[in-house]
Amino acid sequence: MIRRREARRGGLGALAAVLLVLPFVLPNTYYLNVAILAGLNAIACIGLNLLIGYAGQISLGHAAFFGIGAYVSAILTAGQGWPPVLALLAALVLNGALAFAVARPILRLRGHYLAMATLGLGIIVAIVLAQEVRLTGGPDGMPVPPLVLLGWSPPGEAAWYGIVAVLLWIAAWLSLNLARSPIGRALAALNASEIAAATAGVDVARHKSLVFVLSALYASLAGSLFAHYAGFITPAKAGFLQSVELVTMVVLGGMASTFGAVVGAAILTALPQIFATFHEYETIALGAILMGIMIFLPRGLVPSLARLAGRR
Amino acid sequence: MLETFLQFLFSGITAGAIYALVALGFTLIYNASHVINFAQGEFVMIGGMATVFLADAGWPIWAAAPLAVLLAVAVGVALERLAIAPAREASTVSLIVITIGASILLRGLAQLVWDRNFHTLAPFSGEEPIRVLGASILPQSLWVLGGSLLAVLALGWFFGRTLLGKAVIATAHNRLAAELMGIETRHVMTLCFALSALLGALGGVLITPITLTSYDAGVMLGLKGFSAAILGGMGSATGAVVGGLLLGVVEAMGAGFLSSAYKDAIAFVLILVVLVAVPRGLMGARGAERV
Amino acid sequence: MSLLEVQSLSKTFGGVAAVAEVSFELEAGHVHSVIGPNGAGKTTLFNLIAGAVRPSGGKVRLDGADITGLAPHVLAERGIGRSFQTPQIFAAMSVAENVMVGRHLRLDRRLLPSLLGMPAVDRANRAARERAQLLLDQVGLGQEADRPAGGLAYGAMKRLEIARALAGDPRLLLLDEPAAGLNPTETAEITALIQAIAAAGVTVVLVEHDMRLVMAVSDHIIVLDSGRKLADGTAAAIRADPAVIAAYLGQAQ
Amino acid sequence: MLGLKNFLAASALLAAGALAFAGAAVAQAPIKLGAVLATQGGPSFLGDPEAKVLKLYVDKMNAEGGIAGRKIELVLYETNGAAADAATFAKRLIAQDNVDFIIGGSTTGETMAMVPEIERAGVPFVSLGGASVIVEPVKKWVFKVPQTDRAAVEKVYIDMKQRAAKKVGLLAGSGGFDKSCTDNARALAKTHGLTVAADETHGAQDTDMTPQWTKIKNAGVDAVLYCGFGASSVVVTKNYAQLGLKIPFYHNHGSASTRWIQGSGAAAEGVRLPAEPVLVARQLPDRDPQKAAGVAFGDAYKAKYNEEPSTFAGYAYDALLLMADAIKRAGGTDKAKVRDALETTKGLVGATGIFTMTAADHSGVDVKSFRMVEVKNGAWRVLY
Amino acid sequence: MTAALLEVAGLGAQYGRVVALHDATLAVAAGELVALVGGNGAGKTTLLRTISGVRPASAGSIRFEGRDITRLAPARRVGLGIVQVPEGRQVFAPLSVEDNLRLGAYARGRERSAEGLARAYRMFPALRQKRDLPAGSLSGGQQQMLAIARGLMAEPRLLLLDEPSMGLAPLLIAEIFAAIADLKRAGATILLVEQNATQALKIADRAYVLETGRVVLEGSGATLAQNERVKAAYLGM
Repeated sequence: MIRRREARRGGLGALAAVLLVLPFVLPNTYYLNVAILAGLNAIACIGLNLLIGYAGQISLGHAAFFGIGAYVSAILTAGQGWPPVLALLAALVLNGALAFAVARPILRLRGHYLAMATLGLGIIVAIVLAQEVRLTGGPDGMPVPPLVLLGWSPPGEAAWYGIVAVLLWIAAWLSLNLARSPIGRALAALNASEIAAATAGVDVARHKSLVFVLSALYASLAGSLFAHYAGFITPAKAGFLQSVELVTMVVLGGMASTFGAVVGAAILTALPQIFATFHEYETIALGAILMGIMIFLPRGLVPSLARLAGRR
Repeated sequence: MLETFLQFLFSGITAGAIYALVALGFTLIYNASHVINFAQGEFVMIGGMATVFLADAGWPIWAAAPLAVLLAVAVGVALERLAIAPAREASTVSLIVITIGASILLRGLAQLVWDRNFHTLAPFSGEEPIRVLGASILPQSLWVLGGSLLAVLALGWFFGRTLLGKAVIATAHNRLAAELMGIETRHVMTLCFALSALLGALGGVLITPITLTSYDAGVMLGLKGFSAAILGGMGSATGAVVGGLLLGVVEAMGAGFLSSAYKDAIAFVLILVVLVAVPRGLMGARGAERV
Repeated sequence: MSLLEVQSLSKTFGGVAAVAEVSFELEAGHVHSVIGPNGAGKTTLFNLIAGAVRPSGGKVRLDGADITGLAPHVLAERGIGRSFQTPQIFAAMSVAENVMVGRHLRLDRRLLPSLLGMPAVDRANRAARERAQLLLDQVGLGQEADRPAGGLAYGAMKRLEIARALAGDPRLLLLDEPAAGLNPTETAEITALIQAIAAAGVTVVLVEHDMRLVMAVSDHIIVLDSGRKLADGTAAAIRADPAVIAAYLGQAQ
Repeated sequence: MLGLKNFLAASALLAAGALAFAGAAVAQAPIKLGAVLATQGGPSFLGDPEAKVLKLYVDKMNAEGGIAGRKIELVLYETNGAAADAATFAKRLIAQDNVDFIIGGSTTGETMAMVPEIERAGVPFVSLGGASVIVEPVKKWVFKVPQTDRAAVEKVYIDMKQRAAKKVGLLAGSGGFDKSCTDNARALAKTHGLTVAADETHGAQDTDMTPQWTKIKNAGVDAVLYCGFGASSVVVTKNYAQLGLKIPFYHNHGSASTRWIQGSGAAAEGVRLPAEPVLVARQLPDRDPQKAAGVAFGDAYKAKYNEEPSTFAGYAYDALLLMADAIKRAGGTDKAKVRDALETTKGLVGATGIFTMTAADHSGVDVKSFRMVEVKNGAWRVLY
Repeated sequence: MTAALLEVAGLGAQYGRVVALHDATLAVAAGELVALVGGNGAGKTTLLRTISGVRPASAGSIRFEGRDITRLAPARRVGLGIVQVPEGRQVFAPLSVEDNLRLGAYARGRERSAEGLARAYRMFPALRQKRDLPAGSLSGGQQQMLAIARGLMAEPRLLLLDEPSMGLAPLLIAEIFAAIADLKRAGATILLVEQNATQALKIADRAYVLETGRVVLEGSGATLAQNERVKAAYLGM
């Protein structure tokens, strides 16, 4: 236990170091922009990893929470003139309530049936966002006013990077804390055997709901921030492909690993940028890399590489 | 009123038969390996696109279609041998990501080898719609329906009557015991991917005259096929067909009587309601599933 | 008064009665055994009592309070712990963490302190870890505490399950075939362990085929056959019961 | 979870990634043209021909000595229509590639996502997106080629009125292009004396639209406008024929491609749509100033790619023309000067129309540049 | 002990980096019933699986009728007549009893299957009554009968039985051992792995004791049953 906490501190310290050094290494605002997007995805993925990695409950509709976060922020600030922070909180409340409401019936399902149910939920949300043109601007999207914090608005990429980096670090810290608390242990237990966890006194339904809501909140936060940062959002951000991408980030980085979620998000955000100049080979390369990593490192990048490093 | 209802029904059955064909492919692979193959839609795409391009190159349809199906089967076998078999110990989610990667890869290859346009194929028996009580249905829809029916019967015969079919079920249920019976489980898996690709590609050939095809036609078909398979209950061939037809009919009725803008949402709400009521789909096995 | 009271408990699966109208009472502080041929409904009976399966009919009372159909975690809170026929351990966790999960109910489970990693959580973890070590020492796994549980031998997993169940401070402990797959030496260890647990005041119920173990530890034996109660009594009475011999024990005994 | 070790692994990966895309940076070139086009996914029917035209004509212009003696270097990024990706690529073009001019955003969504960055950085920008929001209100650096989709709807409504229609039915896909078209159709109906009696939608890649048609038919409409594109536009047409409908049927310019006619076969006969002149260049009267350029463009495209150019191919061609014209008149690539030159474009004959921009109008073409065409014997016939 | 049917020499096997079997050497002659006893994790099941070929051997050799089969695919070994009835029954629950049996004859072909079925039903009449029911609906004892009958369908020349009495009621254990004794009398060659060492040694011609992946003792069943070490460790005396 003691050895483990030090490792966690070391990991958080290293994350802080990388986040601090990164802006000085990146040559221009475009790279900062990619780093910001990766950071926002990483926040959503840390939340999703709580659900998929720790609790073992798959969600193929998680982009819906990201999308709702983005749109609630957009609609309340652009349409209703709410202060962005208040809108962001409102999005959290709404997403939390929605996740709480659907969690119990849906999380009774297992495996592929759960995947289907979450996928359906995500698609329904995406359809509503695309169809309610008057509210959301429809498939072409809607503009979002800039973020304002106590009268201050982040003026550019550097300021945004700072905000995202701090929130990302906090998100990772919270996730690591939770993982080693009795709640985290209970999640891992119900992941391994629901009946054994229940027999040991774990309220399985409650814990699943809890982690589902929590992961929705992470996605909501990332979505709201994304909306303000990008200044423009479309329903595609809530869509099925986006959900699949989030899951892929978590799995690629390594399940049940908070740092894995961060790495997965960073890689899958950067890969399309790396391949953007290969044009018609871009999708081929992306598909091949996904397959290759999962075939040769089935536990995901970070756990597999850590294991290799540990063997030396 | 009857005419309108019938027209909705025909529309639903046309779409439903297509979903059912794709769902059957999911079922087949799931039964052998408990893998959900998210590249299933790509088999349909390959079947359609390869036929189109062979036909454009001057091949007669009766030669182009089997060749296209053969190509899809080769892809299916390659997918199993190169990606699924080496990752046998991987978790369900990892396997999902592998098949998603495969579908991205295949789409990328398709747009490189072929193109990014949509393509059509001449219907097998003309375009003159068949009229029934004022409603109309295309002859090609009957081909699709017939194809689904034939596929179900063939699968029913294969799993119910042949020793090889039983060997597939045995492998899916208990790989170790199957191996100890002298069943070559590796070949069984490959066979199932081949059959599934065959089924998908056959579907692709049959539906292209109705739906057209393009390099990314597999995405939506795969999604709908997966939904149909889950709705019917994963692993049941009858369930796949019932799920497919039900999904198609609900979409058509939803579009016709409620709102065409929300018809997909209506269909997914139905799936959610069904799953909450019957957590393993309409005809799913009641046994325990390890995931 | 008896600790557990089972009244015409029944469970049918798809029309087939797995447990039919079974009634009995368990006296507190005693060791009870449920025996019977395979498929007699012993495990289903356990699942009904521990809440893993909802009964089709009948009542279960714990200390006079109706607990029929309550969820397993609620029953755990009321003091029912159990082990499983095939060990259901948390393979990816360490042996000690498995036992700490068993302590879940007695720990600080509030979300906010957990998220913030407050000292209270650390304290709870430390206390749970110490308690786990104690229990592991008791079941003979003290040396294995930091190993991954998935790497344990079968017999050790069985003992780990017992330690995990004990971590919840149960009043009633249900053990499903604790000696299955164990060799005689290990069986002897388990026998002693069960006796020690009972001596500490925990009421124990076991399903077991190993008659040597059953006869050695049981104050009271219930015999099931085809879902029904065939007999019910002391070890000596059961051993001599002709119906039990014919249906289950055979002449060899 | 072995925190530190995990993290070291993670950092190594990140560093490797950063290096890899730093290496992909492009060397300096005379005139740097940036483009973001949706060549993948649903809107690839827009971006694919647009990308083909850019590649074809940048090579062509370079072979002919470039613009004012300077070669053009094309930096093209491809999207699947995702707005977020387009925004990132806009940043990349500006901050990383230091481009002089940007063409793109095949869709309205992409364009709008790129706009904030382009306005902030100040780069002359010509969009290929259709919706009027792109240039209304006018944004300093943002121009666009296509007639607004409102103009297309107006063209259709004028024709419907001539055929004495009163009740109109709408059928549309669910993408941005389709939605924007139907929104305009709803908004404009009243001013053209029409009422919308049926308003139906189909999903992307739907396989059968007969329920929607049945509802439209039951609504007793006099004419139908379809807003959509791609494979769906063929299925919709075939379903129309399947049900034996005789209602005057209009597509929008999303269907203005020979691929659509070929796909629809006999079902397309009699369908009308508003099209850019380039589509029917050969049928234009010789005195039409757009004829010569249109024919030459069509021939060049066909020679290279072995297919007829669609309406959307013409957009990219016009965007290049606008750029070349502005750079020539600005006497270089000074961004502010090029922008001012763009705003003073006058009488530039393109494939889409004849462009005349002003400070109040960053679109430069209007409804008059559309031609109403009808499918006759499997080919376009210009009505007027 | 001449002309051994099965000769295992210096066999090793490992799971990942955990060595489960060291240098195991044993032999089974035609018509012999050889028991393999040992504690949990001693490597008994691993040994059987390596002989069947479903686990790879990391060292040593396996010879069957003098022929080296160490690298042969499992299906080919079944074809040679090496048939294993796995631990924990492992019947194909969703398939009918008769389909289970027919799959037992998978390597033998259709025509041999019919007479095999008749023989199986003669031996275990209870199975005939339940021939059309899913195997999963059988009781534990009946499933064990089915597992053995399914193994016999392959016409084994060497039958590997892994823990046939595990988890069975005392009455059924007696029945199972009686059935094994019957098989031996009928001339079958059997390698039996059993937790229940008392019973196993009673019916075995010879036996090996396996500890932590090594063969530590070898002898006739009766001799080993008298061995003090065996008595203490495996017979509970």
